[in-house]
Amino acid sequence: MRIGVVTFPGSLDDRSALRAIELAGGVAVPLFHGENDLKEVQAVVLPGGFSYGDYLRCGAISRFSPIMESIILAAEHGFPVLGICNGFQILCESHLLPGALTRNADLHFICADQKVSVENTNTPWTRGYAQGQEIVIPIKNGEGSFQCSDETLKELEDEGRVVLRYVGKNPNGSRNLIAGISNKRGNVVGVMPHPEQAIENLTGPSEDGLMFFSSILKELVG
Amino acid sequence: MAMIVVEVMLKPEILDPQGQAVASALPRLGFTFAQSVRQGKRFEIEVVGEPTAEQLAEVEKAAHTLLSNPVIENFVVKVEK
Amino acid sequence: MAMIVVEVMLKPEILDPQGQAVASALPRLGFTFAQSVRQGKRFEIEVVGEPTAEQLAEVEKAAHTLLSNPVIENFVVKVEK
Amino acid sequence: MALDTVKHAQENPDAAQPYKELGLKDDEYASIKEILGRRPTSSELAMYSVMWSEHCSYKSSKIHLKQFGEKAVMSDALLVGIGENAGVVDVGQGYAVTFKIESHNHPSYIEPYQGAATGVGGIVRDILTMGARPIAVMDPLRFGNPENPDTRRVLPGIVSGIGGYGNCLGLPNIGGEIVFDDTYQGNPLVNALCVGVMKHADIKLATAHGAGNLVVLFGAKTGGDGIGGVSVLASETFSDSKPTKRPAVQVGDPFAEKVLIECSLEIFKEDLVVGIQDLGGAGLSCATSELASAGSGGMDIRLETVPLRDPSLSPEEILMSESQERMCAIIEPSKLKRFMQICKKWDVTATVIGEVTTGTRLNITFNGELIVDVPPRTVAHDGPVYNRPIAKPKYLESLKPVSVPLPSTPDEIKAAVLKLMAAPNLADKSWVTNQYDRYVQGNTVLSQPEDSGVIRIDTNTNLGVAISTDANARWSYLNPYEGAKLALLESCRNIATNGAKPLAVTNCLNFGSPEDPEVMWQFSETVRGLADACLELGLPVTGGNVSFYNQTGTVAILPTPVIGVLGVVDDVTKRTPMGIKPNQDIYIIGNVDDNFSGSEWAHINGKQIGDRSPVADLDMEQRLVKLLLEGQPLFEAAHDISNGGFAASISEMVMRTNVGATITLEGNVAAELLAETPGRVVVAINESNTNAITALAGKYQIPVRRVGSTGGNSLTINGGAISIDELREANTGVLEALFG
Ligand SMILES: Nc1ncnc2c1ncn2[C@@H]1O[C@H](COP(=O)(O)OP(=O)(O)O)[C@@H](O)[C@H]1O
Ligand SMILES: [Mg+2]
Repeated sequence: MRIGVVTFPGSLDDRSALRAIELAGGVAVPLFHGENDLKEVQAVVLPGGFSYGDYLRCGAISRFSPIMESIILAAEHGFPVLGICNGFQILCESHLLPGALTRNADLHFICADQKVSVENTNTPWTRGYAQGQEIVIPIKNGEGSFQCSDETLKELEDEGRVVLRYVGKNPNGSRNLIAGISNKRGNVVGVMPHPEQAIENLTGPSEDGLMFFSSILKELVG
Repeated sequence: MAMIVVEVMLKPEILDPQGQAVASALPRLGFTFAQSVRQGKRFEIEVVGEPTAEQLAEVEKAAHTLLSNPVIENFVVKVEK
Repeated sequence: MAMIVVEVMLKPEILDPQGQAVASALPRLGFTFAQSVRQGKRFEIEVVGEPTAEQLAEVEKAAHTLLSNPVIENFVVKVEK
Repeated sequence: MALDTVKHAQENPDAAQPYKELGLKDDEYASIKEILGRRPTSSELAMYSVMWSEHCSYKSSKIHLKQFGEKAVMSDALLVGIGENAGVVDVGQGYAVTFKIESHNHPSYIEPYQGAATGVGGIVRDILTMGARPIAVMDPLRFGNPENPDTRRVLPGIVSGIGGYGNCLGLPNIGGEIVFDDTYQGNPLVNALCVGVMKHADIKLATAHGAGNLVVLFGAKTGGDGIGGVSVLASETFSDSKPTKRPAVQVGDPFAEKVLIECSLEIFKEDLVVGIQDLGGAGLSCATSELASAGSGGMDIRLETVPLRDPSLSPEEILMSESQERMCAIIEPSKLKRFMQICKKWDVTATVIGEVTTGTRLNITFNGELIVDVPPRTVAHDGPVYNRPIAKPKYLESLKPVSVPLPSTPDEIKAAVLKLMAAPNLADKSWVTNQYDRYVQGNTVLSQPEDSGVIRIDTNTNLGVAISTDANARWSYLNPYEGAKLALLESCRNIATNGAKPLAVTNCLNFGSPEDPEVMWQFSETVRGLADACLELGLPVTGGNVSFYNQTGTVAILPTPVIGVLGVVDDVTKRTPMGIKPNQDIYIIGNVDDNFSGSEWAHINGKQIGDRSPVADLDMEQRLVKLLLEGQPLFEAAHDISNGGFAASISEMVMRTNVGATITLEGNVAAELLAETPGRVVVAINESNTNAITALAGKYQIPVRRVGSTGGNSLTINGGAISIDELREANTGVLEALFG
């Protein structure tokens, strides 16, 4: 099963995402922002980082890259996409996901081992988790505060589209403690925490993140 | 050369932690004038010659698609000399 | 209530990576109007009543000490209605 | 009058030149004239003045630093030594590692965010230049009084600058230091360390060989950054078009640096460069003269081809500009096309600005006119050397012994531990370190608050490296010779505590003015101490940095030699962390004495510093490192004893995993608790290993004592019980309350 990881200029967690896919048993395929060829991958991960330095708004410039044109088109037809951190921001800027990620309430970059609960296991990326399962994966971002209109918030909650929710103290001012959401169809998921940095106990706070990658692989095998 | 300015501010209903941080720092430094503070962005765009109506329309479009995120922000386009 | 606006821009001789990022993104999206782009900050400060001369002097002081870093930035204080 | 060409200089030999404003002394100016056989052009004068500055030429420190080379033992591990951008050591399995510390103290005081950010940017380029992928950074920092309002301006700015730049580059921050002392009030120290890894075959050097090879400048465009001083010249020569204002500080563009890293690594991978040099202090002047000087010698540069951000720059300013995020490469003409393709892929500007020649001179033209014609070595390497006067400081005659309360009852012990752990120097640093990404790249095995940072470099074999940086400036103040040795030993001990074998040393020597004989004495004693200790331990110094003039008026900072030690860990899965688990026995390895000089306990009791530094016991410390490495399989947890003594170490271990401990100290209880006698480590073992640890202690002749065991919800020392909640309450939130 081939899963792509896009490298934008300024992507940082691309190599970790490739490694996570391999550890989960998949074939990891590097994709480059400047090409629109998806190289026959069956799902794609938009990794964390500071694409284009995050200078204008996080994800604002990457959204217009050639590869995103292909991904947006495919995603609208059900192609599985996971956006992690900066990838989540790109998905919001692309309007594949609603809302926006804004400056953390305390204005600082925050790197922490974060407890989150998996609230929606009905996506190809989270099916392997138990509903309500609490996991610990790192957050590391300066603009992770999820904001949206009241209507959008209601829609997300009513339709069960909140995928991850922070447990305990709100780390960044996100509405309803939202740490990750999906689109209506469920194929597009964006999360602020980094599952790809929680795939080995040696280098992460847990191995809880690996299931994102195992889930999609299982889904693709059918 | 003329200058077109695009001002982008967070919508009033969106949390503005940067503005809030300024608002609470001011009284600590003895400044008491502010009722509230919002912080936004200002883009100064240099264009050749007098800005035309088409050019301004283009800037509006760029402000809408790239310079601001309509989900959370409002913008204003102005011409300055 | 009146609004005092403080506009803070990097000095012209200082590198502006943010403005540069916008300037190089615009043509990629087909926008060709910009000769150059600089990005700065805009503070909207609400004050009670008409701003007095003393108040404006205070804002100038706050702009100089807190809202901008005079080593790399310039600022302008304006009154908007 | 326009351009000051070589011809013009020959025709106007007596034109007055502002060499003094540029920081050159009369005799230095005279020797430039002698070298050239004429007066320098203004461009040449600009080049010599920066390259012969203290910062670039090491003119006051050179004769002392020589000892690192002279005393060094031959180390097989050393692949590239002092003199290149950074030293390179062999860590086995075909991997080479390069690391170095640099200071960015003065700029960080003026503009904390940008000063610190560009400090990180600069050291990362040094590491990249060696051909390595940067894999981690560390940031030893020093600040003034935490209560002083200016510290509130400086500290948060510096911290977010380090985070802002390092996080955006995707470099995990794996450690550092934060120390407060009043002497740093007007001179905070921002030292930044970077470490990188490569295969042996990929090592690159800064040399320009092969006539006909091209000189290519790539990365950011050149602006007027960091050329304040040189504007004197520009305004002299360009009488009609006065240059606009020149920025006093540089602004970093971490995104530009990130793409520069990826672009360079791709270029290295295809072996497209003959030599490479980053542009740091003194910009193009430095890069061209060093590349030429280390190569065959001849180079032609066409200065008007340099892409400019600010078109008003004069040639002198282009030569001097310290604009960030630029590199200079020497490449064979046949490889230019491929080189340019890779730059285009990453959207990096690259321009051929000249070539290597068969000659021996560095010739620089501007629109066809010759403005520089110099032997490159005289600019880059043959700068002035001073043997500055030294004098033993007078303050050493009036030192007073420490007089501190000595807790003994349970209540006194409890109060002392809580007071100590709430002191800014010992308080929890996570308000700072949580602003740094420690996970990115996915190879961070240990990071703050552990004793050292440990990074995996091979995911198949689990080979890794460990690094720690240390300095005890108070001991250096009391005795700089011992202080330097002790800093080195602490750093070695820190990495050995986590299971790494010390391999190589870097350093950043932060001092006051070299023109003050007492400061110069501190400096010379420091270098002597470090060189002697390295010789005895068999560790090479692979590079470093000297920062002088850290003083406000006549008051110098505490002499602060920050020492970084790199070690190798054959299997990172076996590293020893500091967190304890229940039902383990706690041991102290090493002996304490009752000297409180330089300790945190003395500092928080009236800012006392005391009268005598400990004396470094190199022989014992070497045995200790061996004991730690051999005993590593026995240790469930380990933590070095340093600042704050045993009280701090055990408190940190308890808080790390929220597991309590019950401790009984005997003998001189206050000293056991609070003294900072070097050469000690706390370890936790399972009871079944009691005999093994005793045997080990016998083998290496180091005292080892069981002092208690783990478990429960409090730290109890000689009956003084502190709940973990109380301890955490005292220890956390301190920095946030001051700076948040
Ligand atoms: N500025 C900093 N950046 C990153 N890590 C830091 C910083 N300051 C302190 N630390 C980390 O906090 C821990 C405790 O620091 P310190 O007390 O100086 O350790 P040690 O006594 O072992 O030298 C170490 O892991 C150190 O690396
Ligand atoms: Mg330590």
